[in-house]
Amino acid sequence: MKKAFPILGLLTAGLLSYALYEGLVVAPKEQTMGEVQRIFYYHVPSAWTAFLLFFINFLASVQYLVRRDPKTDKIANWVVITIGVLTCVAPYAIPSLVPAGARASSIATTGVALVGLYFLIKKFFSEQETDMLALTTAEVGVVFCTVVLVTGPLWARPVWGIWWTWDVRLTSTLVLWLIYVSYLVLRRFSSSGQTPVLAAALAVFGALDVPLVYFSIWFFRTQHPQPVIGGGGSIDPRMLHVLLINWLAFLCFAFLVCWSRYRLERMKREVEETQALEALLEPRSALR
Amino acid sequence: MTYLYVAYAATWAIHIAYLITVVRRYSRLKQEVEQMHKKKS
Amino acid sequence: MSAAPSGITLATLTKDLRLEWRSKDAINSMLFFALLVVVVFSFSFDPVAEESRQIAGGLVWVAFLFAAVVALNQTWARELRNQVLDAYRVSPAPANSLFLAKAMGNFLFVGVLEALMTPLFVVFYKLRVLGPAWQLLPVAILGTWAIVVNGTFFAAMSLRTRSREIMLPLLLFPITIPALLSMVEATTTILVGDPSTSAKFWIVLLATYDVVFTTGCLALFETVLHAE
Amino acid sequence: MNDPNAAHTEAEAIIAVANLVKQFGRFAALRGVSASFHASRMYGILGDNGAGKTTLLRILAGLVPPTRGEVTILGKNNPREVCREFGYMAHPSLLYDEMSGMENLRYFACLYGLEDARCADIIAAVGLDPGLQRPVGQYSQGMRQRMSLARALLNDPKILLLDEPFSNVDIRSAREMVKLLARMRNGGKTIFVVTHQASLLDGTADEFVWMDSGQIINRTPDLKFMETA
Repeated sequence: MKKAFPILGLLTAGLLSYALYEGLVVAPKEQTMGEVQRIFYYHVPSAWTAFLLFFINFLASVQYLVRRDPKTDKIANWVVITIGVLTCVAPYAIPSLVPAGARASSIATTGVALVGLYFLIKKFFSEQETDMLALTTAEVGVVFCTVVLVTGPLWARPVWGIWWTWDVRLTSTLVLWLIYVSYLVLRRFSSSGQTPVLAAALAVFGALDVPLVYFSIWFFRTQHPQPVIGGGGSIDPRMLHVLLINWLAFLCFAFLVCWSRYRLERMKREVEETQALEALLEPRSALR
Repeated sequence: MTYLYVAYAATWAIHIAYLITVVRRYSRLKQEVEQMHKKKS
Repeated sequence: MSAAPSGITLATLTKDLRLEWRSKDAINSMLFFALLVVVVFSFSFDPVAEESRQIAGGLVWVAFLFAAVVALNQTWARELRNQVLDAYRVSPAPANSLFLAKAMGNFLFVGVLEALMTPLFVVFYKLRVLGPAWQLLPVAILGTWAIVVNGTFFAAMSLRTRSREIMLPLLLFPITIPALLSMVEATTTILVGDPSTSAKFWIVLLATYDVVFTTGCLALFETVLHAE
Repeated sequence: MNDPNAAHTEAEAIIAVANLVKQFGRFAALRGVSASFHASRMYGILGDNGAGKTTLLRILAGLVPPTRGEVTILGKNNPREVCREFGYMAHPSLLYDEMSGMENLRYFACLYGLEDARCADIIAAVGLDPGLQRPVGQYSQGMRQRMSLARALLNDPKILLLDEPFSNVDIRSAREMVKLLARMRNGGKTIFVVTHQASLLDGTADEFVWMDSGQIINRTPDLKFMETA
């Protein structure tokens, strides 16, 4: 097992450099924005990775809260399954639900994928481990979010001459960043023995907040239109190809970072566990 | 063009900074484990 | 046979109001604080009439938010003074009754603060509502509840942390951003009275926000209350 | 830790704890406590500061989850399920200072779904005047302890968990409280009294549980053990 890490590391490094090469050289130059548009190949994959990590954090937190009691655990399983079925059926049954530019099948597949992710986490992570997973994905997610919030303005500056635009996606990412930083602050400052429970509750609240954040800023934008980062609408297939390569590279990189951070967390808890056991055995003569 | 390189550099600066903190926490933990073993043996 | 949960909520609420009415120290200091917030805001933003209508919505709600946070920090103060919370936790009374009573108590408390601050804002900023004024009521009620329900929940959560006073705003503000945005936008739309846009969307969003987070609070409060 | 054989086994143990451990970080408050307690019996829990007495009480009351170990009370292994049968008294008074004793008890009676008449009887039982209008904040420490005891006795609980009920109480009223508790014990209640004034319970309590640095070191029917310690 230990050997796998360096190999994967090398593979990811290779993939990343290949993706960088693609982004810098192979991808066609964007007519209006020119070379600067290539930041797109780092900005968007980082954002997608961050959102995926936060979603995993949400799933892990829900599981931590739900698996404490077998009854709620079963209910949650059924709720997740129904959500999965709904995301499959709804886009076909009610076509109006499908937003412009998205195909019903893509919504269905993402629905199934996310439900699959829930049961994947359930299988591979014990109850205590979901808490470690939640902490890891939150921390690494915040790092990726910081990258997005740094590269965003760096892209807006040359194109629109302003550092910050209240663009829907960028602002939602900022709010998401604030929520998960407050999550990490809560974990650091909590003095209760049950920090994971508090953190899981806040994570669920944070995740409930995301759609509301998105819709409120989306409507806010329609009333005060401002330039949109990355331009919506259709995208040149070759660009999409490079984008997906970059995303794959970043996903592997994120996986490695999460894995090492997870191992660090597990080691930290094992050390704490042994120290606690030692404290348990040696008599507290000091107090006498 | 420079903004492009600044953006790439910034991205990796952030990632590497984070990895450094992880590695430093890892080594501090390793030392603690060694001390515990030394104290026990 | 413990009393009906609603009975307990009512009893807790009346107990809180009676204690508040008897000592009145919290309400007086809070009213004075609200007055200070309004005056300070009025000094720092002293616009001409037309401009004031544009930013008044934002000013009013940010001022309410600060007054609410200081009030919310006091929610559990009385329960902590003699660890009375433990007496409640040992009793068979459901945790949600306590939560609803505290949330409603806070709602009234913050409502009183807003009732004092609003006329002052109108006076200082010479505000006249051009749009449909009656819509301000649902915005105020839904908005205050949005701040208060999450505030009471996070105040209970921050009981378990070291630096309690600073923890509440850190937890509350990021989560409240969509509600705050809705409140500010709705109020501004109503004040400006621009016929093209309407505050309906924001009111619907606020209502959804309230429903989502009230259910979230009721589902998770028991776990957080007992998370010692 | 041998569990000294409880002489009288006619009543089946209503409370049983098995290798209970509670750790706050590295500090081990309880280091593996195993014991069983029977109905209608008064237990004096003695020990120095930091012996884990209060932690044990709070775990029994369901206020604090144990790090490890099992707690079985009245057949249920989660204290929260039998919280109706608990009377809990702690160092702080667990009463609102601005309200009078009667108002406090009336509020807590509502939590348990009891009528107000019950409050007056209980206040009288602990030797206080139900009609006293003064807020609890202005009571003397002894009176506040007795009102807190009244709050703990309010719902006629099967199990009483009292954390130093006699601290700052004058000897005469402390003895009265012990007599009251003895009557309750004879009425079938199980009473745990954590105290530093063990002499008050001498001759009344059925058993003394000696705790030291997180463990039960001995259980004796009387205070003889004290001289040898």
